[in-house]
Amino acid sequence: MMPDIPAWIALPATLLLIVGGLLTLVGSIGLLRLPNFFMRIHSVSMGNTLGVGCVLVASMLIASAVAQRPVIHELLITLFVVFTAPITAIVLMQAAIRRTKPPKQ
Amino acid sequence: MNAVLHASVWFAQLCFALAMVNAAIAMMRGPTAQDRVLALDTLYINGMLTLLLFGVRWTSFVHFEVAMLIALFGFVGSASLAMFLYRGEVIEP
Amino acid sequence: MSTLLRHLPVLPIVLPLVSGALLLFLPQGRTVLRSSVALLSTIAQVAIAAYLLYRLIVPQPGLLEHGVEVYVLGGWVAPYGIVLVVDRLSALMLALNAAIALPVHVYSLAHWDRVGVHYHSMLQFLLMGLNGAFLTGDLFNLFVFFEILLSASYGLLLHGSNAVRVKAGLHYVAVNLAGSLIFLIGVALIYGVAGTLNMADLGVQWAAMAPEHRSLFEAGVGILGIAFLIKAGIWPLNFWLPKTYTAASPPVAAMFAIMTKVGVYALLRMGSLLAIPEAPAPFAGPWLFYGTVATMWFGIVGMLAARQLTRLVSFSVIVSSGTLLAVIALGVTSATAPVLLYLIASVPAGTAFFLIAGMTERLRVNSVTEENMAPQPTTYTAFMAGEPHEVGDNEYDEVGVAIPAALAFLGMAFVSCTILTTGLPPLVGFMAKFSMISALLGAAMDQSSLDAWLLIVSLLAAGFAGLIALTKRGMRSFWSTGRTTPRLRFIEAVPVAFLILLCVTMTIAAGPVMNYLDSAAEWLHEPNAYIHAVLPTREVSP
Amino acid sequence: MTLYLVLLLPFVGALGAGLLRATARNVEAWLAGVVALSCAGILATYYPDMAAGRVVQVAVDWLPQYGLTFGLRLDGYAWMFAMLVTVIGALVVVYARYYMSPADPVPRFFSFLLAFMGSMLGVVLSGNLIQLVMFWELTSFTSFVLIAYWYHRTDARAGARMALTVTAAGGMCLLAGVLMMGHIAGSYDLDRVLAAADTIRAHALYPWLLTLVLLGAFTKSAQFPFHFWLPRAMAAPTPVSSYLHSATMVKAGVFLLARLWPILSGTDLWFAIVCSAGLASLLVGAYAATFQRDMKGVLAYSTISHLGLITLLLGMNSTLALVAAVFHMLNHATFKASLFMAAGIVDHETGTRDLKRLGGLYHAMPITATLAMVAAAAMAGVPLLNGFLSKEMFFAETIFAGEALWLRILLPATAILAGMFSVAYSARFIRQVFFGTAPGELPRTPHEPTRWMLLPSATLVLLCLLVGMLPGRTIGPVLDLATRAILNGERMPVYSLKVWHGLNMPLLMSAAAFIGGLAIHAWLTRLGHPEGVLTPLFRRFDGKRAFSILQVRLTRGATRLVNGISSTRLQTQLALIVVAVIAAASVATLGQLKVDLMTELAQIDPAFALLWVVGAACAIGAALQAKFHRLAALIMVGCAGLVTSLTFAWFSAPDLALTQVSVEVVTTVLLLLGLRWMPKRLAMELRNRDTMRARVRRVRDATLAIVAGLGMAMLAYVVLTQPAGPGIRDFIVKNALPGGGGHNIVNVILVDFRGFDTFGEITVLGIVALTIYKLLRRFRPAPEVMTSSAQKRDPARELPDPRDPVPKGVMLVPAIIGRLLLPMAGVVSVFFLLRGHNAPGGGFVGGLVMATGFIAQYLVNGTLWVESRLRIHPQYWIAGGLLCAAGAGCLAWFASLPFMSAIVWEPKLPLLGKLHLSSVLVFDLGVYLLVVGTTTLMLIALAHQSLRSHRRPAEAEEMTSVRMVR
Amino acid sequence: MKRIPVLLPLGLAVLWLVLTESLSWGNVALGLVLGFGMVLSFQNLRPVTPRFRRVHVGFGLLFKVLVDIVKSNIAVGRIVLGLTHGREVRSGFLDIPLDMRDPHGLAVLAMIVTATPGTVWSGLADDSSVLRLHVLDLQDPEAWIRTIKHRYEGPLREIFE
Amino acid sequence: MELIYSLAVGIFCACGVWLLLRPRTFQVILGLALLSYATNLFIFAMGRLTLDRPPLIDPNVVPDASMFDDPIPQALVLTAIVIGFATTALFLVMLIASRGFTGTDHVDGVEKDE
Ligand code: NA
Ligand code: NA
Repeated sequence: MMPDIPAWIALPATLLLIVGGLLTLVGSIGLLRLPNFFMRIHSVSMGNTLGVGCVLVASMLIASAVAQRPVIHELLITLFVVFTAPITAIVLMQAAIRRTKPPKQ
Repeated sequence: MNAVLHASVWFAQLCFALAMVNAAIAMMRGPTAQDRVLALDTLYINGMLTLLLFGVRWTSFVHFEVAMLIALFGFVGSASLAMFLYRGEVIEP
Repeated sequence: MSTLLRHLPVLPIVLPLVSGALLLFLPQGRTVLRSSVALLSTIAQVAIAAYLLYRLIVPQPGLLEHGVEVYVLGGWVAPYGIVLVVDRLSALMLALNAAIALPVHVYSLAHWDRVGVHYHSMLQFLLMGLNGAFLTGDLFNLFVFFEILLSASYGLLLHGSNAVRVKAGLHYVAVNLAGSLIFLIGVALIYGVAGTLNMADLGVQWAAMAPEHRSLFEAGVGILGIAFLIKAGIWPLNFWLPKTYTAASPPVAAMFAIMTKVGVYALLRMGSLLAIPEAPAPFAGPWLFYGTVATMWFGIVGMLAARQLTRLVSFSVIVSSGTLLAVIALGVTSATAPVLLYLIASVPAGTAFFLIAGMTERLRVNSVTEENMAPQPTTYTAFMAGEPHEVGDNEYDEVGVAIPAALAFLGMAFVSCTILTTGLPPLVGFMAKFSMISALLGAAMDQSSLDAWLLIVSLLAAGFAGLIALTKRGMRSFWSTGRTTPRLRFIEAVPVAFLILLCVTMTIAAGPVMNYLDSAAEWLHEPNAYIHAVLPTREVSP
Repeated sequence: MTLYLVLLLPFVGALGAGLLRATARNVEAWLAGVVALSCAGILATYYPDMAAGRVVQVAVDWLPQYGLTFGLRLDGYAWMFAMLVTVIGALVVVYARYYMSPADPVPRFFSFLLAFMGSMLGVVLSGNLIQLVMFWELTSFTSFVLIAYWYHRTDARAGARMALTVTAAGGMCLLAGVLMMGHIAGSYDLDRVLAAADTIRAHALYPWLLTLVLLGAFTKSAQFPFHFWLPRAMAAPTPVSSYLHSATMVKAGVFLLARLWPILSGTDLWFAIVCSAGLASLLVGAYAATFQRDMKGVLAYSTISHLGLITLLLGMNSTLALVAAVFHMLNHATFKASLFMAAGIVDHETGTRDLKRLGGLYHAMPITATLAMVAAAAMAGVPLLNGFLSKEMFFAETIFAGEALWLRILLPATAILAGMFSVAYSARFIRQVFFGTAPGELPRTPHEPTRWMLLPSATLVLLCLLVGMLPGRTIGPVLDLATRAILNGERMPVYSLKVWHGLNMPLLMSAAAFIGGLAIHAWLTRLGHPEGVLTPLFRRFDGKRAFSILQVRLTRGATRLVNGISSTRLQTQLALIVVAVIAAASVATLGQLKVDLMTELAQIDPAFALLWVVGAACAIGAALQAKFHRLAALIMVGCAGLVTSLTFAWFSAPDLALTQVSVEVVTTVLLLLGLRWMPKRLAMELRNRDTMRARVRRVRDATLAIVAGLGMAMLAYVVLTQPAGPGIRDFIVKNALPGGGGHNIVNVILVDFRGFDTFGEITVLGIVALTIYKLLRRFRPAPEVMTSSAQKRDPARELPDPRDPVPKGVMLVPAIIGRLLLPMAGVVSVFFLLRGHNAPGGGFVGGLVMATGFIAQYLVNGTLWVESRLRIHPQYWIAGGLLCAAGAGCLAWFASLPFMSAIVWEPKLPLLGKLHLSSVLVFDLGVYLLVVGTTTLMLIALAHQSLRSHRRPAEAEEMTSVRMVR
Repeated sequence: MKRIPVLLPLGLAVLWLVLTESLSWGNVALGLVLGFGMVLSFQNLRPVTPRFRRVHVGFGLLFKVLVDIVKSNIAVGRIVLGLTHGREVRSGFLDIPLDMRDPHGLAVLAMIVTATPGTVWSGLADDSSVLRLHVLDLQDPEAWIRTIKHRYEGPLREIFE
Repeated sequence: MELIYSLAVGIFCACGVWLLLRPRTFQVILGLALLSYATNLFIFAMGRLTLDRPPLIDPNVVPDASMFDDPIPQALVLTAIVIGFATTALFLVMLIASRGFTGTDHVDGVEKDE
């Protein structure tokens, strides 16, 4: 069970979690709502960036509070996500360009 | 205060689950292969976020490794799918 | 010395693994070195198995003093850790395995070990898997060893891959993957109910199990039983078997002769340990018996229909599996020792037969060339330690120097194997069949069991059908006019001769052999001794 | 002990003969002859014992647990038969020496002949019924190879096979019968069985065992309706026929009937079966013999007839008939062997045995003719010859055999009829060969053969005469001691062996037979002897044809049946497995499981439910898409894996989640690498989808799938809702830290408690990787795959040049980032490896991370680029890993602990402090190395397939040079 | 004789320390060993290594990127939810001339572009002179070009070239 | 939760069996993959379901079996995952080879109707 967490940590964490959840959800809604792949790929990166960021910060806050020391290894996740996301994005985009007629500018 | 935090965890978890459902729908629907790959990528990210939430929910560190692994190598699956779509094979000569 | 001896039970597993791994380090070009390392390992396994048997027959203080040795791996006693158990049955199986491995190994040195890469490693891994399966006292560990021997068998089946092998291999792999999943489900269910994986402990748990758990446990055992039966080749789950065995290269098929017996062994072992107070429903029901008799008849019909020697022998393997299982399933206690004799008689015969088939293939002029194709230039140089060279683009190219009277030898070997397989006098196959029927007659005549009669008739029919089919096949191979002069190598003839001599020895020493088997059967029917050896503090009260 | 020599010598001789050179005809013959005569000589030394009515027995235990001893039992009857076997054997050897052509490979002949002699002696001398059956089958086998001696001839092969099939089948029946007898008697020992004769006859299964034993005897002795193999066996060289098919092997059946006579006879059933078989054979044989063209054919059918006579006598349940039977066994052996020899001489000298082509040989070969005439007369039952005596006894017995009126008429009438035919064919045999004129040119000019070839025949004819004229002096004692031995001295009948018994009924019958026979012969001669193997009357009962038709039908039927009850389709096989599993689980659980759905509904977590909505959708989607949208299905399966992994994490299994995720990634790449080689789906298959059969099959599969799914769900649910028993986990949890030294219990189990499983599991991985490598080395892709993939390739893009430090354009950024990932992956992998014992991770995950790092290099840089800069040698990683793990296990031996025991070493180092080194870590390192090796080997070997298929020879050369420069 | 890389091994050592969450001497040493070991063993696979000039510029860039990420997240979120006040969203490709040639600089630029919702990296000329972006809401192409070139490319060139 | 979990196992199993019985090699391999997920989940279920009790020992607390999820099924699943991975890889290569040798991706190596 969750030990007591001071409010000055719990409050921002709560906010971050809610924002992160919403951002990710909105991003995924874009997957369904936006008309073509080239637009959908943008909405997904919402969850990829700020959504992840919010949850990570929240997690860091709470973990630090619980462990009574700064817990920063969540940063690694940020690092890895930022690092690797371009690979998929670039190649996938190229694939889409080759496989479809891009919409007119 | 914990109750609020707990509720927000619960809420976020629901959000991610719904996001996963959206992604799954997108994956079923397609219509193109790249859409499905994108959906898979989204699922991976949401899975990772769900794991991070476990950490908050149960204040344990044990799920961090899994999340980190997804962050580091979750891309390999979708990237190789993308490569396959892009050039017809995953690994070029 | 005596403390070192205590580690003997684990050596049949570790030794082939280490030598198989070492072979990967040796450059592919050093054929002689590689063969010697592998052969040494096989010989050592023969020696170990023989020594274990010796200790069982002539008990001495120390190792196997009380007819059973429990090797506690990692120092974690059963049921918490994994144990290896050497008892009369497992030692027998070890010896049987070693006894066919050595000739097969020698035989393949003539040519077959070079038609593809890593043959020796694969063979060693297969031996490791077989030895492990016979030794282990833990159900999940049994699964692991099944996987080892299966994956090695995949590799060996595809050795010298051609279209036929790959096609057969696909089915073989698919069926066995399904079988492995079934195995896992069965083991899991058993653990879920009994909370343990040690086979002896399972016997204990089963005897004391609450009624509401029994049916789940029985379901687990039933599912597990199906996995064993697939491996043992029961009809109608055995359609993969003739195809696979026919497609495999001769030494590999020869080694496969013992693979079905692993399933039989597992059933025998589990059946023995779960027999108190009464066998679980899937083990006890008559369906197993009828299934196995159907298997026998399937094999019989298949033998009559087979047009190819290897296919015929494959069906005879099915018959022998069916026979073993049928006798076990009938539950005639006095037939256990005879059925073990049948086991140790039929396996070397099957092995020798596959080896002979490999040689008689040559009587027909190179017929396999269409399957062979030169491998494309490989590109592995970048990450492999030098491209291993293969000689075997044509599987039958190096036929070697003819030994005198090659045809006579082949003919005599064929006849001996026919006699062994069909259970005709005077070799050990007959002794086995005779003693089985003799034991079954007890049930048939004194308890007027129709099932026993059915089995007796099937046994005789199997022998007769085998005779008809094999003479037809043999006449076509040896007495046809259009064949070429047979040429065979000494190194191929010796293993066959060895196997036949082994059977002859067993024939002559039938009495002592039967003494051993009697004690093994007695041991199987008295699982408390096994349980007590593995779990010193527990016992099952019937 | 010398008795053993009698049995041993022939087999040793056979071995010796087999090893001699093919041209050593004289040595072979000497060897065989000496063996036969030595045996006879040894046997002769036992005559005093026999005469005194003693039974000589020697035995050693063979399979004592089952009552099988290896023993010899020599009584009068066995002695008589053994003498017959050895003496005639010696004569046949002499005959064969001159009969066989120099071109024939005689070692095989004499070797098999001696082996047969040994087997026959074994049958005769066995004191144990099982042992008797063993030798019985051996005679079948040796006779098979002897008949097929000239195996290049179709008729020889077919005849041999038929003989073997029939006699071996009989042998099986005999075995069954003997086993039953032994079981009732409590022993297979002949004496004990004889002692239990009354019990056996009274047993409920007596009819069965009698039938089985008789089947054995009748097949061996060619009794109707199993007689058909014998004429076909005439394809054997004539010495074989004269030995096996007159004197010895075919006598084994009647020998056995007489041997078991005290046990089995005396019942109505015995009378009915044995007499009818004997009677039928007697008639059929005699009748058929009359119409044969082949000299040996006549003799073969006559043999059937005479054996029928013996059988009939044995069936009469009278001791006097038994004496007659034994007597006729001897007589028949002598005259028939002699006649076969004569037939062989004729064949040898003229080149044919066809009665139609032969004639007038008396002038060319008078001695042969004389010998043949005497022997034929004995066969016909002419007075002053041995055949007459036994036939008289037979006639006498037929009169008194039955009590019923019809029997009292039928039996004598049949006997006379058979006698008439016997006279007819004997007369014809002699007349058509030796008298009259040959219709045409013979293949060879006939002349008398060498004297040595005539000697055996002459000896036998002499015996016929001696016995015929002085029966009491010559054969009397032998017959007496033989019969006495059979009957065990009790119930010995009173009989007299005189040539002249006065004018009595039998003599009248003989006369009638003689006159009738000559009449038949005359009548048939006028008709010109109808053609054909058998007259139209017998066409329907042609056993030979029936046999061959049966054989063809058997093979065809078996093929059809085996195709019917098996399947080559993988789908069927897998469906059967599924059915079997469902059935096995149902047998145990049907109606036994209590499923309570209500208790659980409250605790459902909506997020988890949604997660599984995703999982289920992906699984079902994959199931539906896998055929036509493979990539989509693959993605969905990947998603299902992710959901699985999250589920593990959800329910407190981080290690599983970790492993599942990393495996998932690698598997996706793997499947993708394979996808490239799959063919395009064709429109044709779309059409196939809607055929009726396809639809039925789909419904069937869907039903199976749903039942299987429901079953598994139910099993899982029932277990999940039951409390877990104590099991072994408490011990493991308590000992993980103190005993296993790790905080991560799962890891402690993996490397310590159940480290042996892991040890095996990594072996599996290694084996599979090597197998994949093996398989791919010989791989050749389908041509159209290569072209289609070339088209997929962007025509504007060139293959990356291994010399470029960075790729141009699109792949630049992925390459730069990907390359940085490798060292990062290395560090992370070591992290997982080292901390695995205390936290989620371990060698397996670590290895997969490292391998994924390598794969990422291939992914972004291409194969050639990577491999021109880095050699991974996965094979060494695999070997190293295995040895490392095994070595870690063996370390324990140095501490006198069992394999895989954890050994801990905690050295104190300056600066670094106390280190915790454990063999467990070494073991995990082995796992790590192996996983790196296998994963890279699998994936890279697959990736190389593209390289191989794209590479042209010139390019290949260039690339090699590139590599050399590096 | 190649330059022995220092920065990456140190970075890896830091990665190790963050992962293990321990600052004991032994752990630091192990981290350094691992960092150098990994980098040196795979050195062949990294023929091009970055040269950092003005690292401090990076902090400013990081801040700017974070702000842009938040902004663009909001913008994209509105588009997804249809909160565009009826304005039609025109998405399309946009070619941007680049002066930066350093591959590592380009890689970081790719990370930035990817991390910022609304833009996706969709191609690079073979000589790296032109970058093609896909932009979700392409109102003012010139503004996008300016943003990329001045806000991101400039600082990156300062760092890497 | 138990109900959802069981249904999940059942659905995976059903889809796996369905695919396993299909005629195309790629369908079979995906079926095997799904079946092995189902099997792994099933094995895991044999330790019952627990939340927030990963089998990681806190050195300050005396361990008790009830404090942790049953670690043994977890270890078994790990082995099963690994072996499943290996066999999937093998089967994949088999089907590629079969395709190369026979020219078709039908499981029987011959084009047949479904
Ligand atoms: Na972006
Ligand atoms: Na659990």
